[in-house]
Amino acid sequence: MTRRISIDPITRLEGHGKIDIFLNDQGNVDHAYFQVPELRGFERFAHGRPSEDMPQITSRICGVCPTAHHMASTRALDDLYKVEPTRAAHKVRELLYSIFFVEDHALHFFYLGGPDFVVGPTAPKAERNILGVLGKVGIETGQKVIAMRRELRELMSLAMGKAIHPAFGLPGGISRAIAPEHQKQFIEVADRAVEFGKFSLKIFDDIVLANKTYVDYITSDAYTHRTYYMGLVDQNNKVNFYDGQLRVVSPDGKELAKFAGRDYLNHLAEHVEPWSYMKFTFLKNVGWKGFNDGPDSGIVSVAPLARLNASDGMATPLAQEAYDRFYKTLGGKPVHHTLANHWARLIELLYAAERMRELAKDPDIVSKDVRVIPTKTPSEGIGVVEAPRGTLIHHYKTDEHGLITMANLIVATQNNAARIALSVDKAARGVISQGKVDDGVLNLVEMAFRAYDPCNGCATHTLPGTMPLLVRVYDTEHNLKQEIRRG
Amino acid sequence: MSAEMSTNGAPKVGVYVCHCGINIAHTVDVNACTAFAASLPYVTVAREYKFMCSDPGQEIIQQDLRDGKINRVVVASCSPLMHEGTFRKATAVGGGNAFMFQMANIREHVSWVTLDKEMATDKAKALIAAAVSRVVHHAPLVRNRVPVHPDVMIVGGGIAGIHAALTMADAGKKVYLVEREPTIGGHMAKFDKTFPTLDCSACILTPKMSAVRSHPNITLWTYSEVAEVSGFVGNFKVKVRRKPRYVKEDQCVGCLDCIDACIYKTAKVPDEFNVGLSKRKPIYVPFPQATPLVAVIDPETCIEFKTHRCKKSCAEVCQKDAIDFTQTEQIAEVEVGSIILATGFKTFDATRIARYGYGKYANVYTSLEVERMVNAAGPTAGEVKLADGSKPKSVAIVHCVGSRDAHTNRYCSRVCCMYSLKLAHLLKERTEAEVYNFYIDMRTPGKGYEEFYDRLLQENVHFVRGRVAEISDWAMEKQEEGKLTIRVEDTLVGVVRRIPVDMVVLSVGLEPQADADDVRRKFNISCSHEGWFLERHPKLAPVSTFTDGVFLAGACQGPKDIPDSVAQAGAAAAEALALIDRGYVELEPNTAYSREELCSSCHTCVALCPYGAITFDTTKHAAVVNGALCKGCGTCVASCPSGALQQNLFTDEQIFEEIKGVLKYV
Amino acid sequence: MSKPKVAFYWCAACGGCEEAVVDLNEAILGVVNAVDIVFWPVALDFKRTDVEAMPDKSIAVCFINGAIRNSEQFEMVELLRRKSQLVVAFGSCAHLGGVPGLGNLFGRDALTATAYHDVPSIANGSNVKPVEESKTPEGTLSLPKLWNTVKSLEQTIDVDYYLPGCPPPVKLIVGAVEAILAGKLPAKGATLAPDIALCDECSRKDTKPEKLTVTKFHRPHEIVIDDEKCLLAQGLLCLGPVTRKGCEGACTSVNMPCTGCMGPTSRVEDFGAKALSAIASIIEAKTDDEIVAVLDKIVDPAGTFYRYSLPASLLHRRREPQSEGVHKS
Amino acid sequence: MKYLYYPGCSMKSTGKPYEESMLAVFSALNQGLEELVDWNCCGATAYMSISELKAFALSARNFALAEQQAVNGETNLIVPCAACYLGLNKAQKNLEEHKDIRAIIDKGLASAGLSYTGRFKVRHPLDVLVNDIGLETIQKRSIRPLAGLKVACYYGCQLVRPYAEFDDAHEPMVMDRLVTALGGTPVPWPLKTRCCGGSLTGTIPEVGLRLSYILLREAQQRGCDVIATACPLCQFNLECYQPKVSKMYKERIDIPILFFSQLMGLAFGLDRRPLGLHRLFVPFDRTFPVAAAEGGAHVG
Amino acid sequence: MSDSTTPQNFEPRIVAFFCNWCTYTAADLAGTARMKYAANVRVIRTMCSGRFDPQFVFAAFREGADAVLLGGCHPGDCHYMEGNYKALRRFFLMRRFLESMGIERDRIRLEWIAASEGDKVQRTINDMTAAVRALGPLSMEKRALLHSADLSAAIDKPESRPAATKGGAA
Repeated sequence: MTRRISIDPITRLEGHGKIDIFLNDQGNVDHAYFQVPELRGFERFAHGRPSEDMPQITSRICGVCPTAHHMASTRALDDLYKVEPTRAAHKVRELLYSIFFVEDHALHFFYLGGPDFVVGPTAPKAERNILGVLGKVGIETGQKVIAMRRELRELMSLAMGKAIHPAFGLPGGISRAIAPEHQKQFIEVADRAVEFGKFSLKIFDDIVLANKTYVDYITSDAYTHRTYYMGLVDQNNKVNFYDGQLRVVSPDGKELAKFAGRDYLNHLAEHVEPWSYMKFTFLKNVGWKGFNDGPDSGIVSVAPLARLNASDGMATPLAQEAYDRFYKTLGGKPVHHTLANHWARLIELLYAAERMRELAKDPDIVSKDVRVIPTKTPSEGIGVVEAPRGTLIHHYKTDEHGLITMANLIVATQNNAARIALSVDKAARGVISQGKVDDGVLNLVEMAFRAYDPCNGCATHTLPGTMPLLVRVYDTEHNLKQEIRRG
Repeated sequence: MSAEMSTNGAPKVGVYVCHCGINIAHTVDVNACTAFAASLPYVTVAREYKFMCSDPGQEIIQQDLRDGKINRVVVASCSPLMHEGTFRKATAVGGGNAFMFQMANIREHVSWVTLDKEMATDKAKALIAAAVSRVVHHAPLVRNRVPVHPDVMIVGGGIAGIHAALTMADAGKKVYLVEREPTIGGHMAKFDKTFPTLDCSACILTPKMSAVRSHPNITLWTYSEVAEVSGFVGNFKVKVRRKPRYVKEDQCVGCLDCIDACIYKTAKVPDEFNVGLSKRKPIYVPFPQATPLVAVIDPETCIEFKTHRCKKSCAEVCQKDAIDFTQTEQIAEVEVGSIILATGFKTFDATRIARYGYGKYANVYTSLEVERMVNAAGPTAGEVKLADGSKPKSVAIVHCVGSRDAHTNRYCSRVCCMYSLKLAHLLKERTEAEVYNFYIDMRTPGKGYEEFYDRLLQENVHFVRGRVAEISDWAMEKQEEGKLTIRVEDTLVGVVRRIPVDMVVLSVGLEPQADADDVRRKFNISCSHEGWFLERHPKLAPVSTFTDGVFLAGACQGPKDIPDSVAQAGAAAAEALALIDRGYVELEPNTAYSREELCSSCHTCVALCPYGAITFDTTKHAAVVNGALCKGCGTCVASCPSGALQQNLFTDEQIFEEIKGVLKYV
Repeated sequence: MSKPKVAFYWCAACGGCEEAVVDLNEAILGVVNAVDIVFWPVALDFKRTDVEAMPDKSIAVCFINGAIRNSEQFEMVELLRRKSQLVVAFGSCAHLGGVPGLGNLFGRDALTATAYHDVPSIANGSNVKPVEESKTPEGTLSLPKLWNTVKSLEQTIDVDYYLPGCPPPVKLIVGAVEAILAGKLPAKGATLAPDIALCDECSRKDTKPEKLTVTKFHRPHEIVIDDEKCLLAQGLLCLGPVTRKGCEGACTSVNMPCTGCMGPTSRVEDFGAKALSAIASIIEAKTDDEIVAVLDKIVDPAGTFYRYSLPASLLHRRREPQSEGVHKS
Repeated sequence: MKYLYYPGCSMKSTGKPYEESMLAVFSALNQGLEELVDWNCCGATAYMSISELKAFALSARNFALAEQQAVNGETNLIVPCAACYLGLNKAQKNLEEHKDIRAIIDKGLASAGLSYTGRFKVRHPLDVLVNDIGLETIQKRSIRPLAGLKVACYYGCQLVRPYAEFDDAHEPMVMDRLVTALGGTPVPWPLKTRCCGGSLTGTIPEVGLRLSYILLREAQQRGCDVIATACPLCQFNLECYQPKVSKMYKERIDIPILFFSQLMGLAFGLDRRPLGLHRLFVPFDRTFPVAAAEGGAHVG
Repeated sequence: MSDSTTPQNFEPRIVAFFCNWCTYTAADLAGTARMKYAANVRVIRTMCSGRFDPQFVFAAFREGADAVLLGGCHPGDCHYMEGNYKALRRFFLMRRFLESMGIERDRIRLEWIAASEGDKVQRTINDMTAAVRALGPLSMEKRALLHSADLSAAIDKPESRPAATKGGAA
């Protein structure tokens, strides 16, 4: 006779994800399911739309990382019309993409994911939010964070029209050049961003790495999965968000494959379960072996940790330093500790800031030459970028007028979905025995996937962000025995 | 004040369902409709009555208004095009605002077109419901008045145009008479006699023609055509294209020396006025009594225009130096308040009926040709001759050529029977030939017409009842040889007859002018199927058109004989005079208006207005509508992307409500 | 006196509306101090049972974003309606159905078929589809019922005010919040944004020709776009004339035509129909062939004119094939 | 354009020379005619007067066969015999306008595994020659113009009415124009569509012969060298009864009656035999010289 | 319920928008001439076809019309010069949109009918009524738009509409 524990955010807010944990008669975990309960169906209602509208339509998949979708889509259009953007356009796009990364990673660390560490996992729930962060790090730091974010988003609006749901992407370039008089602003903000990156890492050092309990969390087995890792790398196998090839490394760190995004279908496939609207990406050539890790299971992981694991380093000096330190501290590549994502994220933030600074100073970014008018007849295009939460693939087919006839969207969180499920299951097993369930369960289980910064908005076109939790424990007669909320 | 009273308080709608005798009542269940109306929101009074348009009918409405029972009126009866005016007036007289009224057309659109009573009643209910839910959203409006320009333009210088012109001019109005040909006179000028009185056509026409010429109030523009018409009732702007005649009208005295002097010693060009039966020179006057009596040069045939090497003897001989080869087309523009169209007709082209052999057999003529032939001033000086110059011993007159015929024109041309009788008489008189009339029916309604028919019977003219099958030159019997044989079924006797004759006259019907369609577009009026100009109402407004201020006279509206044309010309003149003497016209208030503070300056509307009534005001940053220029089509309103433009009487709200109402209940 | 209680909630949306609130930046601190946020899933930590426990109408104002496309969203907004004095539909999706509303061109089955079967990367031989009830070895798992038709908020509950935009411009959010705090709200049903079309605040306004006509439409990727000139005058299908202002021409500022996320003015019933009417009216063509030729360059009328408003439009959704017994008498 | 060819019974019997000459002429114009396989009676003759439905069924079968045979997208069925031309057109009209008739016929055809869509258009050779091939081509091909030949163009009563759309019902001109193109002179005569006597010559001779006489005499009086016709029955009536007519009206009637296609053949310089000229009862042995002009180039 | 969808006794409700000068006048003429035609069309008059706003058409569908007929003056005959051209342009775009919304072509028609063409009014209305009767009801009105009470029930199956069979009750 099975008992069920339902960790069901839907009782609190709908559309994020939900977890059902089944216990056996001994009260030990039989299986834990991570479910995502909604679908908006972009892949279908894209049909018939003009391809040039896709960057704006698909950005509506996620308002947290709209720029990622906008960019992946725009890249897909370049490929669809077989046009190479001008040098200037290419640089402006990457500049904005770097700005977006700084801003998004900051948002996650300070607003969403950070509180777990900054405020502390055991802090009272009322403080476990940005306001709590402000309390902990001091209001002026908090305002510094907010100010930084504001400045970055101002630049995004300036160049892309809107920070939320950008408009500027077109096949072969961007719709409008940056006015020369604005370059100064880009450079100034870039300098501050680099400082901000260092500062964030320092906070992580002081608050997390200096605290043994936290480090233990990070390295604890509950959060360790030996899966494959995937991420975009440049020609030197350095992490890149906007361009390059996809590289996959095995659980023991060996390169399994390196391929152009255009060939993704040879390497990636999606698995469907009847109990979740989420699709689970896996490596075709390894195969779907259920929710298990290890070299025989095709489960592949993306997002900051995965990107670092899949690369040979960072393309900018300061980030490279941090990169080396990261692996030194955590015992060499690859690192399998899910919670290490937080650290990896801040290393990427620093890289993005440095890249931003490089590009902001580049004279090309104010060049007027930002458009190539497509002349070829469209038929098929694929665009791949790294979203903050991992690899993002847009794949379109169109008729000769460029109207969409097929749209396939493989998004970051979906690439992580299987590993998230693993983490959930494992966390549950690690902390639940003889039906004993306490608050710890909730934090730990939640932290298991908050670390991925899972964006179910992206994944299912429902909602992004955090995963509040509630656990209900039923006895064998399905009477509610115990109810605990995260906190 | 009436406006206030009608808006005060909540809407109170009175619905009045009309039986129209049995016109409505025999297919629509009027009681049911009235009961239904009573059940509708805002309806405070619902009544039915035999004839709502009658005085007592209107009085019912006015009483309810006076009693304050209602402040909005719906009448379910005939078409608004019929009685909207009537009931708006009634509403106003009752103390309401004329525009707090809406009409439901349950006669033309329901009772007269529906067989099934049940469905007719349902449809009537739906239309009533629509009117009610619409009228609730009506607002009081006032009509704008615009002054009427006192001058008038008359297009077409035939008898109708001439009569209308003289009538208006004698009434002291300034008249512009525009005629396409070099002379006025039209078809009537070509006739020798007129039926049934047989008085000489020229004798009664030419005095009127010269009266036109000399009348101080008439500006006569011959050899001219209307090029463009703009504006609206009371304020038309007309552009007239004046073709060059290469003879100065103000100089030429009509001595005609130039014509004799022309280097063409003999005339070579087919004479239009004589429908090709004679020849003219490149410089000519159409006929001796032409008005104005001014020569005209036809550049198509004049040597000077062809070669530029003519010695221009015509110019040399003219003491007035009236000849001017350099003349060019002129555009004259005038403003008038009303327009009378009297553009007349053309005769049916007989070659279209091949089996009658016109154009194939030399001795088959059209009636118009014979009119000229029997005319003393015509090509043969009134002598009736065959192609070989001999006198015909037998003549066949074939009626209904191009009339009452599914293959050509279904309608009766109204004048053929009578002119055929006239020609029969004249031919008999001039040739003593046997004259046969082949007719389908004799149609002689009109004063003295039937009597004239009797007279012809006395003159032993033969009448054979039957439509002629063919006219051919092959002989079956000896006596047919060398003759034209008429093959016809004599429907009175019931035998097919073959009648050989020397000469055939085809009584061709009347057709709209070839360019009638362009002309009516210029004046923005409609045409009937056949192409005749469409009157506003066949009975109640026979000389008006759907375009206010444009009136019809004569055969351009449909086949007419001279008396009818003249009578109608008088009527048209009277309508125009009434308009002028009132001095103003009241415009429908259904104009568009701009809520300027809501306009986003998107400029969508500006280009859409055909009357330039919308302009963009850069100081207000808004599109503004000039109410005086707006004609109320509502095109701009339908297009205004942010709903800043609206149209009185047709606001979005009113139409949406009408849609809801028409579907909500039935 | 106690601070007014405020709730934020999201349905079928992308989270951009939440981000837009975060974009209040420093101002958010002021807001947080002025009100008592009792429910805001993305940032704060209260749950549905807390809401259920509240007395009816105890929440002063509830901001709801996202379209309604499944049973749970519907239950939740009904609950919030009960508990709130004012409900504000926040952002395009709640206001008009939004981009997810384009799902109404297809319907649930088509959407799932594509997502879980048609797309090339799917390895789904046994054609598995997510279902409301699914058996697993350990027990039964359930998913919410996905509706066939996406709805705007006011099509499911009574809505007091609308805050348009995808996402709503920060200025308007601040304005709305201030209006609420100051108790200076317009009549119920009002849209909390200026009631004039975008051209009014467009930087390109004065470049419009007196008579605006279009002889040929272009798609943005087909031409080099002038930085100053009116986009419509350049032949780009800009919906600014139809769309409420308030965004200060965010998209047009980077040469991209307005796609209408702010929705229509209060005088317009159906955004798409009006857009269609205005655009078709200004083309210069007379014969059928000419007209068709010009209009054919508008390749996707439905997706273009109803990008954000299909559920709220008069026709609401694509008509489904009429099956037997669809029509009852 | 490719055409299917429906001969009908006469073309294989009394109208043999019509068929021979027509086929010869068309091939001379490089216009192949594919004969309809397994065609049957058009339904004119007795059927039409006894049971229209059966007549329509017969026609419908021919159309259905044509649609089956039309592998190269042919949509034109050439029908030289005036009676067949009328009959097939009439059937088609009725099938279009009367759903009930159509239903019965469809059923019937179906039982024979056939179907009728009505996509075939009935065309008379005159129509095709003048409107599709064109007089210019024909004139070019006429290497031996019928110089000085006075022709009475006789269309007969059935060809141009009521269904034909290619010419005027009362005053047809196509044959006249054709003859002109061939270099001959069409004589104006008013009897183009007057009855030749038709089958009356067999049943009520005195009436039938009188009708023929009128045509023949008038043509002769107008100095015609030949009457050209487009109908096998007319040709037969006008030609074969000339002796009888002469006797009856005590007036010598002797005028060759040719099919228009035979005249064409002569103008094209084809041999007489393939044109069936040897089959004439009233012989026509005039020959025409090759035109001096570029015409010669065409010989051989 | 199902038999009411059978062409025999399903009575479509068609809303017509006619311009005042040509088509409405023609409809009056048809009346004066006592030409009988199907009672399924209900006419709303505007001054010019240029006033036809696609919103009106959609609203009619939404309120329960099974089809919409638009009538204006022939090209070149517009009483206001060019209103009918505007109508034509909107019509073409509107029809393409309606097709993408799954609404059959026959449910929306634009006819040029001159003031003298009463017979064309008769013909057009009879044709269209027959065509729409064959298509069956549109059932687009307020479908799935009901509020909470009915919502769960209304989600997937289209709601019913007031009886529109012969002699349908008021």
